[in-house]
Amino acid sequence: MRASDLLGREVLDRDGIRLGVVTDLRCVLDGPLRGGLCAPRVEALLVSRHRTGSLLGYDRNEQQGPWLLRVLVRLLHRRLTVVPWTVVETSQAGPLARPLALRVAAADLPAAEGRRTPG
Amino acid sequence: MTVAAGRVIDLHLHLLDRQVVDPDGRMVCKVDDLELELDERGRPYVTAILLGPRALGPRLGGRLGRWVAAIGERLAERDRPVSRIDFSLVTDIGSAIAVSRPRGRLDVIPLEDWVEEHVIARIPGSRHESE
Amino acid sequence: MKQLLSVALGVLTAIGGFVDIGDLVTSGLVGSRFGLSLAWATLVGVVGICLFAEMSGRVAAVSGRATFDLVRERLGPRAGLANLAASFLITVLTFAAEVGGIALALELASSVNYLLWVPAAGLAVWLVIWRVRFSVLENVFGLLGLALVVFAVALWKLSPSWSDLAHQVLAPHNPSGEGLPTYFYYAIALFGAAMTPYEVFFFSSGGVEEHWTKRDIRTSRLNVFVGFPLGGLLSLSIAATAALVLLPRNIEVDALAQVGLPVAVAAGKLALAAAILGFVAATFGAALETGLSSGYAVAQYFGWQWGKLVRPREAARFHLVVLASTIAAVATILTTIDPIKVTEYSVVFSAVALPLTYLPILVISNDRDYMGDKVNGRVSNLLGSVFLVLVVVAAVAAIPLMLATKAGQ
Amino acid sequence: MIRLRSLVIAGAAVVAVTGCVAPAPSPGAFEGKAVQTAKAALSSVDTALLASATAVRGRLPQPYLETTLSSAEDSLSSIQTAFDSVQPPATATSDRLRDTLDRLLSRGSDGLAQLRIASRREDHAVVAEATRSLQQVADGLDRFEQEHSG
Repeated sequence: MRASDLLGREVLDRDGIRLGVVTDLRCVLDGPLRGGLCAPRVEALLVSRHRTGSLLGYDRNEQQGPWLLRVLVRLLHRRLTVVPWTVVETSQAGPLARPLALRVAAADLPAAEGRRTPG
Repeated sequence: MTVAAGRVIDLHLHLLDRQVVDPDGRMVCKVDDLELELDERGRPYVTAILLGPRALGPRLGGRLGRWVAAIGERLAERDRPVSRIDFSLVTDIGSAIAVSRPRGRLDVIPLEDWVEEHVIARIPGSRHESE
Repeated sequence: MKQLLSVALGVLTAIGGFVDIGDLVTSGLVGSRFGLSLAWATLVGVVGICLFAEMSGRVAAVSGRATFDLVRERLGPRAGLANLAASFLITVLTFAAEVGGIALALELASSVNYLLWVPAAGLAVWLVIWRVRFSVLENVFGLLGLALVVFAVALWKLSPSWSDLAHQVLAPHNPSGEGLPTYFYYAIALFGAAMTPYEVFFFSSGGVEEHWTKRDIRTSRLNVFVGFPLGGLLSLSIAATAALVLLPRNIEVDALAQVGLPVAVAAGKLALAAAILGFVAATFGAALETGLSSGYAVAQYFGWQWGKLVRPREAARFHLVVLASTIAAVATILTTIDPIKVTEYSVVFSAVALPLTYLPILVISNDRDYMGDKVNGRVSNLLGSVFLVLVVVAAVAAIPLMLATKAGQ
Repeated sequence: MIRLRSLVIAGAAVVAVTGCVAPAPSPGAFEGKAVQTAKAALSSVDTALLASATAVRGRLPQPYLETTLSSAEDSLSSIQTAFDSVQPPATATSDRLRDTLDRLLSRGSDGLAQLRIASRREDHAVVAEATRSLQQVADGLDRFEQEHSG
């Protein structure tokens, strides 16, 4: 599996309601130790309505300037949802379902916090 | 930026498309894609950096992406898998991704070697630094 | 003392390096058609390039990443590749214009047809890129480019009514009886001539190659904030001499020869010789910068080793791109297409492509992951946002205006 | 993104096409085209006159003079070719307009050729004569422009 197989994938909740597309993979460096670093392990999917402009980082960072750009980009990404990997339906092993299905309803997911990503 | 265990990063924002550099400060490649594997509890983790047209092509998408991937396929030696740098070689994730092995010993950029050998090395002065 | 000298050298090369064929032609042309009533566009362009170059220099110093690295990181591989295609084409188009400019300047000195000079000029540019050290080429051509100061001397010798000139600058109006679309078309051309993207590719890549650190930010700022505005004054002097000598005689610039004519009228042969030297140095220096920039852009997008500090063999694909661009630039001019027309299109298309590189730099210079405490301050961000709007408006308006005015006819 | 690239290419193509001369459909448009032509021609003739005068004052080196003159000559000749390729509307006024301007352009071309040849030979008498004749052409073009621009 490649990272690009997950990025851009549509996400549906338990009831088949479209949540958006995967814009990023939030990882923790606590995977198996390989060489000097622990491998990044996917902890959650960041899901937004669009992909456009997500890489600019404004959707995840409340302080980043300038104001004009922040407002424009956040308008595009009003609803950024953090979907923990544990609720992603992976039971049917092998290739992941396309689109990704969740085991929970959209309403039960936490909205992304506005603070900047640790890093 | 040094990396402590337990640090949180966003793969797309902090890892994909970043420059990979070797211990001598030479540029190796971009992180064109990342290889993921599932651990024993079914959670994906990063096992390698993928590079070259066959890694980049699918990310470009569309007809252009297929072209890039197809060209990569043609250029590659037969049965050679997509070029990868194992994640065990990564020593730092910052504004660049540092790896612990020099570029020459990674053997991941055959095109650079080909251009060097067949084009650039034939032009006088290619072995010397500028004056 | 030594440090002072190196700072002075940096500022002087920034002045001399500011002017290229785009500035020469556009300033002369606009001066001869609109007087100084479009000086505001040059001034806005100079403020813009200061802002843009300062941000990308700071990003290069703090993160060690040059412009096109960041373009791909922030726009993703797909939009980044489209950006690369557009930026690369415009850089090569500008490269062609500069090579044509070298040849035209040599024709003025020798009366040998410029087409015969083109292959020689292309070869010389490539050889210098291949063999000569970065700092040498930057300093030599920047300093020789200072010869263009004769335009300021010529302006002074013409002893114009300074209050009248100031009035033209401060109370802009369209004096020529030409349509407003034409007026704004040339405003965008001047803006594009001052804010060419290749200058920023070159500036930031140079910073990375010379291993700038946080400590170099001050020097780089000084070069930008002192050197570029003084370079802009050279542009304005060219426009002013054209406005004083050519405009009253109904001469509209369509050849490089006409740009230098006011210097001869005002100050004679020796001054004209200096002007020609300045033409050659400015266009040669810019040809080096555009040639290198074409390689920088491609290599940085794909992550290849690039640069002049390593042996060419170690940056093989980078040098291959530079070689191919040089051949393409020479071939373009050898089609006998008018180099002045190539120049006019290259500055307008520069304005069209500008947002593509401006936006990622503005974003990164605000990103604490890269910049730590060296992110933009309030003033930078205020100006940066104003220019973001300006740059987008100019880019969007450029093509419709070009069509409506038949490229300014 | 692909769209952007095709836009740039399309833009370049349109520019290349519109740079050519379109047939003038109405007498008014033809007159406008004639005024544009006169203006451009005047620029070439005046450039040559200024260069020649500056050289006479010993302020312009020979190679620069020659280059300036031959580029003025080239640009006048392409201006004339472009104007001659326009199909004039079938009115007596337009025909007269075309004749007047075309005569001026031809005299300008002759004058410029004469000036270039004499300048290269450094034949001062002929230079003076060519300058006088070009000055008349310039006055004629100027008058033409004044009379016909609305």
